Amino acid sequence: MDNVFLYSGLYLAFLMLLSLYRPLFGPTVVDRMIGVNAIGSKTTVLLILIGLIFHRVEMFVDIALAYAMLNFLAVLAASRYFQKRKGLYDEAM
Amino acid sequence: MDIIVCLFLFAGLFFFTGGAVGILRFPDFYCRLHPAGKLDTLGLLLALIGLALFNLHHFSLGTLLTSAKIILIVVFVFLASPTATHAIVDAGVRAGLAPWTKGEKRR
Amino acid sequence: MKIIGLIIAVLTGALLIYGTVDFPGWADPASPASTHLSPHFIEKTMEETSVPNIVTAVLADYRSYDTMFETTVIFSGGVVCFILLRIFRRKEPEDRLYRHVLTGATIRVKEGGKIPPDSDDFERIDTLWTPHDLIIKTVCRLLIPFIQLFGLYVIAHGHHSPGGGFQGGVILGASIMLLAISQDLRTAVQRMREKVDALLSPTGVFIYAGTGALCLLLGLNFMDYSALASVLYVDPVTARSHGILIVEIGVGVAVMATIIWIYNNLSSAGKYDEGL
Amino acid sequence: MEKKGEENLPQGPLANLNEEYISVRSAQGRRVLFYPFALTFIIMLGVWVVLSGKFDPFHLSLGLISCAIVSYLSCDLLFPSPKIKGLLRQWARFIRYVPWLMVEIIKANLHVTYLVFHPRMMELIDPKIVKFRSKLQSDLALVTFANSITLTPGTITVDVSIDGDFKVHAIDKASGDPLPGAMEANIAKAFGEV
Repeated sequence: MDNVFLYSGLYLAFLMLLSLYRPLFGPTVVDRMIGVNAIGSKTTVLLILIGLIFHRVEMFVDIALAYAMLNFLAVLAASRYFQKRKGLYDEAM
Repeated sequence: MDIIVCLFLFAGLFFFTGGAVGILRFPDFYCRLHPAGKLDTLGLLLALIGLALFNLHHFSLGTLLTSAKIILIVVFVFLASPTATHAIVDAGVRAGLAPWTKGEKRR
Repeated sequence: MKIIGLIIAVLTGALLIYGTVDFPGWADPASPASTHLSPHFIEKTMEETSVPNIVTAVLADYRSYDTMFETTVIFSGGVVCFILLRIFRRKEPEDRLYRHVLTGATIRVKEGGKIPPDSDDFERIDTLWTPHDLIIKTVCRLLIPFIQLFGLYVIAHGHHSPGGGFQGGVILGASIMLLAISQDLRTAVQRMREKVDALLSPTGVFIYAGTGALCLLLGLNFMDYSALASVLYVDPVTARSHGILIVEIGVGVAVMATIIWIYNNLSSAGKYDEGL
Repeated sequence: MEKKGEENLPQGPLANLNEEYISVRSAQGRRVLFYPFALTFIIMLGVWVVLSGKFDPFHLSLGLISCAIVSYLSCDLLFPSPKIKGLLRQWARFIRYVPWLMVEIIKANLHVTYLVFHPRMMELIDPKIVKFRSKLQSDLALVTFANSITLTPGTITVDVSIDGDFKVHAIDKASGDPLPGAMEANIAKAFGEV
């Protein structure tokens, strides 16, 4: 089973790289936020997978929970910041 | 037992793949939110249910509580993810981002 | 002026790099740290402090002097933000905006106009414009208590899980910040007043240093928690474990209050009226 | 904050509103009421037991203290109105709503996945904004409805006004048309607003 988890984790990391396209090249700021949010939800699963590979799930569950919470807070804060203080379009435009 | 766990995990990974590809392929910001908001949430649900089941292999109170904690993450994400999606879409609307309609060039 | 700063920064960096040349090699098994210190921590932590998580024991017991000053650094960060940013005297904006809670209508009050300030029917909104978002408001309202409970759990279980004062304090602070983000800064400040922040932040540092000083008063070294055995009525090993917990609580309180303090000052540019 | 429909608006002058309208805003002269406090305490205790997993007296007493702190600080966030009659029945009804929602979510996701992997995806999708007015009354019902919309067939809630005006972004025609439909009826049943 450990191998299955290992390769699943690697595959998830690959998907995160794929999603990284949006934060890097997304035409508007909100596109970048979508990418960051998607990466965050994958990271939560990845943390639990790492915990199962190391046989220390009870530790990594706490980290995953905290990560999910802070990810949510970060997305909320970023969206609120951009809609209130900044123009939303790309900084280059 | 292992087969069920693998089934759940792979179903979750499948939906995650859909989410990642959808974020890349869809033409504009509003459409991209659909895969990001839905597919990732369901993928997380399926993958975490699979992992929580696997964690119950050596059944004891400790592993049961750990699995309950994993389910707690799922519940949290199910509350938080639509809200985060809504926050992002709200930011887009307030900025006056026009939705893509059929026949336009992709952005 | 900028050039002088650059030269100083580069010189300092060069000195620091020069200093690392004398360090033992990266992960060298023959270095003094690996031959004496680490084996002692790994083998003796459980029997000396009865804390399963070695990192916590090293952080809050063996190297507690270091951690105390880390907490102090965080506290001084809050104080610096306060001193630099806080604006006390400012003119009240001429028009104030209120929203009628039940209908959502916005009312502009000219200077001199009065609305009873303790009324539940009207809420003050910002001159810039505060979005009224039902979904975010309601969901955050439901989530905040659970986030706070999780933060307290992280502080209380620093002995067994990856956590402790710093992490738990950050999560607790984040819960109040979530309130400020989902509604607005005024609501969060009403719940956690500036005075409370400014008092809690040094209180945390004081709990930490006071525990150390109490040990000194009881006749042992500074921060040697086994001295607390006579106060807590437990054996010295358990006393060290409990001492770590007390110190963690101090760190958590200090970090929580300081983070909220910094957030309030930064997000409203020191005016405490319009949040992020 | 309590949202009130048209018929619940007070008739007299606004000054004599009673404590039914207690809002989160009024934290200044905050009273900690007994029933919300006790309910929050019980819920928090349950969550604590799941989180902690340690049952020795020391950790349990820490848990009691933590739950008391959280309940004192934020019980009015969890239960903004002091009326808690019938809350249990409402939760039971809500739990019956969840399986139906799960089935809908899985259907929705299969649909979106089909769109994502379809080679001629650009011709299939036809995004547009659907507007409608919901009959739901309470805050929680509206928010549940909005989040369910976000999670199910190709639709995302763009905006909810306090009166229940919805703006929904639908990704194609098939997913946007059936709104509000069965989901609203189910939520109305779950919150007892039929």
